[in-house]
Amino acid sequence: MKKLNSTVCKVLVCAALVATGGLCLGLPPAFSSQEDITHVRSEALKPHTRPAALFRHDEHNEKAGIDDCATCHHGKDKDGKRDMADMTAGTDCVECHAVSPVKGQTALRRAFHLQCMGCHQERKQGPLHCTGCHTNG
Amino acid sequence: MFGKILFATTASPGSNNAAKSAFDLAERNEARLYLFHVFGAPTRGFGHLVRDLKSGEEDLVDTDYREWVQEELHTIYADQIKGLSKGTLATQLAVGVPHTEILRFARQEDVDIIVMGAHNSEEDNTSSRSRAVIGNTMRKVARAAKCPVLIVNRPCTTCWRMFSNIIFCTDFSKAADAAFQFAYKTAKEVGAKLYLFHACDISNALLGVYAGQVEIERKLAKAREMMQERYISRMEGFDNYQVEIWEGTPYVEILKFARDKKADLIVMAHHTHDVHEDEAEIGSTVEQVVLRSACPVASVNRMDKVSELA
Amino acid sequence: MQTFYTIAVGPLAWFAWAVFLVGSAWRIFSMASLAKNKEMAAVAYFDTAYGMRSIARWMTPFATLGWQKNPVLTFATFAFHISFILLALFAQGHAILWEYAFGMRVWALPPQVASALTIIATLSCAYFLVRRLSNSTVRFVSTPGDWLALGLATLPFITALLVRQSVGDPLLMTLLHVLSGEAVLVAIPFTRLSHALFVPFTRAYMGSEFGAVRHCPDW
Amino acid sequence: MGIAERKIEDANLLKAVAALTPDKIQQVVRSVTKGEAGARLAVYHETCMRCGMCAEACHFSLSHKGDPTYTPVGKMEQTMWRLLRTDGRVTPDEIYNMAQIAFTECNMCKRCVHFCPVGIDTGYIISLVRRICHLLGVVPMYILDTAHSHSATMNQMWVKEDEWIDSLMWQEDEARDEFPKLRIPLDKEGSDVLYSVIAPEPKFRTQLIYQAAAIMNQAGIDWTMPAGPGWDNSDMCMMTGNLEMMGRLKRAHYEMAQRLRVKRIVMGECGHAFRSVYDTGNRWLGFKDWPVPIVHSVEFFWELLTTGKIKIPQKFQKPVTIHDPCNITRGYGLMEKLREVVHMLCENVVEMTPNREHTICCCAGGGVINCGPPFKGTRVAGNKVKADVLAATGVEYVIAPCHNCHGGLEDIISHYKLGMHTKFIGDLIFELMEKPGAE
Repeated sequence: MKKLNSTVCKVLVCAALVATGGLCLGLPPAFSSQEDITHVRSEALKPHTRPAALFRHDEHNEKAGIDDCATCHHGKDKDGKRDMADMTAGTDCVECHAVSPVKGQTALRRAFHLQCMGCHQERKQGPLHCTGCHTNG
Repeated sequence: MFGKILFATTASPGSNNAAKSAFDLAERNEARLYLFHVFGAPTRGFGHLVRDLKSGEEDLVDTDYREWVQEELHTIYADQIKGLSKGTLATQLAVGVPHTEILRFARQEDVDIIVMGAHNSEEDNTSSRSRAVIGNTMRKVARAAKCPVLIVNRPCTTCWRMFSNIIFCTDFSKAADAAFQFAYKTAKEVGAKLYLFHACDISNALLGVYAGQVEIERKLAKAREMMQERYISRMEGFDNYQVEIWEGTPYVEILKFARDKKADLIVMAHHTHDVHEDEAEIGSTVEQVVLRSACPVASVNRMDKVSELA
Repeated sequence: MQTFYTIAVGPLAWFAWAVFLVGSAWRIFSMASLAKNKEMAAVAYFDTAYGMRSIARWMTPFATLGWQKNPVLTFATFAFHISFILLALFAQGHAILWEYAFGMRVWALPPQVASALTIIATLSCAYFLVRRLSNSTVRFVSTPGDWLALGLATLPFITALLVRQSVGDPLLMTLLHVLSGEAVLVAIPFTRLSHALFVPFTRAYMGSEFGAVRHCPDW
Repeated sequence: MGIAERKIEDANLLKAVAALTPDKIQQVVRSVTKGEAGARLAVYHETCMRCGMCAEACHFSLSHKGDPTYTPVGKMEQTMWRLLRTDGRVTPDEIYNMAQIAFTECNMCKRCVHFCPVGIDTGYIISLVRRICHLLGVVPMYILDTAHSHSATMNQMWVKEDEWIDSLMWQEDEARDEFPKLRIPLDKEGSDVLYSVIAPEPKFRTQLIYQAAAIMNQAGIDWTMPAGPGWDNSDMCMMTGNLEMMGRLKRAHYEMAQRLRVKRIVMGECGHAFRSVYDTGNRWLGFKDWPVPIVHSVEFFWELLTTGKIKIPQKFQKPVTIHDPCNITRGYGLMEKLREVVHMLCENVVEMTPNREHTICCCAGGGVINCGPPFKGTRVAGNKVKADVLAATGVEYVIAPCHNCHGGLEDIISHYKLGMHTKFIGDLIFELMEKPGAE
């Protein structure tokens, strides 16, 4: 089960998006209609042991200037690597990322963390510590 | 050289090697060889009941018992006796404490040399763990004997019929002078090569300090002077000698030197400390050399018989 | 603050682990070689079987006279050490770390259990602190080194509690928790905490000495 | 409440300390802490958590409740840890205090090892402090005299060679009145058992030799006693830190046994002698195992009784209790055999608590009683807890198969008025055994 993922060899503490507090309500609705999504909560990861990770979909993407859905809803190429071209919005992440992965597959929880914290780290923007996203604020 | 030789035997394997040397010595010196055996110890005081040292039983000792023991002795040493043509043999049995009887007989016959084995215990079980130990009879005889005591522990591989190489080992102690006289006169008499050997002891530290090389070389030089002053200056008309001074653990160096020179007699003083002969414990180096040497070792404790030699 | 946090979980973490592992290896190796060339009289009689027996015995609470005669201290010691090890390896945040960094699937403690353990550990440390002040023998012999070790050992638990109860700025608290953990790692080979390295050896030596040479239990 | 308030005048300590200079002290301390000592000192100093768990172990600290300077870790703190902290830079007066602690306030009985979770050996640390004091000459006068006696006469009590042989002859004559065939064979080569004793036996407990001879004779043992130096197996030099002399003593002892080619050495009822012959002396000489096997007399009596060589027609009637000497229980695990022997000898045995390997020391061993009268007060006051334990048994006789324990217990019994008597196992066996050879 233990394999050293070659792409990320640094130790990171888990982190999540820092909510920008009450600002989000005042913004006009973004172009897409996902403003009802405010947290990342995967049913597959029950029993949940931490408050859900705060993630106001539209507000975050607008703030981070993300318009290509595939940035997060990426696909999978033939040898199982991440494929940014193929857009898979709508399919649940657990389809490809099982909770306890088979060989070569990234576990679900790890995928969430790699995706969010990885991006925050590259852009040096956004929280990296646990309570940064997992807050019940 | 040796008119009378006393060979004290236990009539057991412990004395076989000593027997060979004793008979060789007697043959070459055309000497009178006393085959001396203490066969029993009195059970109580001056009682007639005697405990046989070999069998352990107690019985009355009469003439035919003594003849039986003598006959047994002669069968053990049959071929050595056959080979004794020039020397004469006299068998002597005794009852009593071994070392007392040996010393009493030696004094009574005024023998020139005593030949003995080193100990009578079969296996040398403790030498590997701590230290090899010689027998108590030999220890007491070597201390009290008026004449040199030739101790043979292991088969003598080099001494054919002649003493050709004699090694005198010294540590320049007072006791070593008697040993020197004995070695020197024997070599002069027999025409053997005399090696004067000294081993500087560097095996243990003195007050926690091990001697440095300069210190060792200074000791070697000093030893050479002492050789000259104490021994060579006392030799008249004798040049068949060689002085050799090594450093190391004394008994190891002596044994290596003896093997190297194919020695067939090592002469050493019985002890080194300046203690009266009667109280002196046998030297630890002598003890180790006696037990490990491949040729007889003569331990000399007193000047008496040595001064009488020619 | 954010960049400081990135450094703390990044290069500083690698540095702390390196110092801990290399430092411990070096301390143990140098002590072992010192023993080999200065204590052969003791090493020659070493018997691992009796050594292990003594370690096993002393690792069971109240199984030795020492533990029985100091019950509260025994409870506090075992509570602290067990929770320290469990939390260090299987605390939920740490489990995520193992997984995030190395992809290692590590079992995680349920959060309520983790919090309970943290509280127990903190209370044990508090007891150690009180005892070090109140017990006349301990007060008489305590040195600054002991206080340093106790302080260092307590910090990670306190900061973990603060993070859990989300007291103060969460980023700052998490940062302090990370830094205190790293401080403990760095301190283990060089302060009083080095007993973590040498206790197996001293315990095994005493066990072997009492077992093999003295034929008598050492508890 | 520190050591400074309880300083005791000792002639040699005063004289030696007066001659010290801080430089000399530092030089000697360094020669031991950096020179002779090795990993054990380093790892003990570093690993001791100063947790104070050993306070419950030491009879000194139990008898001085609440005084930290009597606890094992307190003693180490006032001596070795202080020396290490100051790198030996201490005043001569402090060396006086350290010597008093090391020589008279610690029996090196190793009871604290049973309490220390980390396995710190306080006894070893105190023996290092004693080594430093020895090298500085700062040793209490009485025990130093016994050490001097060792180096001059190879025995502890200035017994001359002829006096030793005379004592044996005297005991042999006395014993032959009772056992006509009895002999104390001197230097009999090749016997099974060499019986070795400590110097106090010929000096003032000579009846023990009488009894031992009787026991050997009635059991039909092929035994001998040495005539020359090396007969004394006791070792005050081990206690004072004169390790070189300890080596000489044990070499003489072993080689005398080798020279007599005996199968086993049976030792008289002594604790520290066994420690020095069995454990510390042979290690100093580098004998990985023993040139001649060592048997303690408790083990030997057990053998005699179990093989029936000694028969006990009628057991000792009065209730007795057993005092486990540290050096043969924590030092050699003879707890069970000691109990089996005593149960074979006595009808009614009352156990002390604590006992066996958790026994409380008699406070005389480890050279403490040999420091003589000036320190008797320390010794007796330092073992009130043993007096309570003894009193709790409520019996009249306490069996202590060790010379030091006898001295120590007798002092406690008389000081705390317990009205008890100490007995050797040899006493009991001699009193109770069948004596077919007796007239």
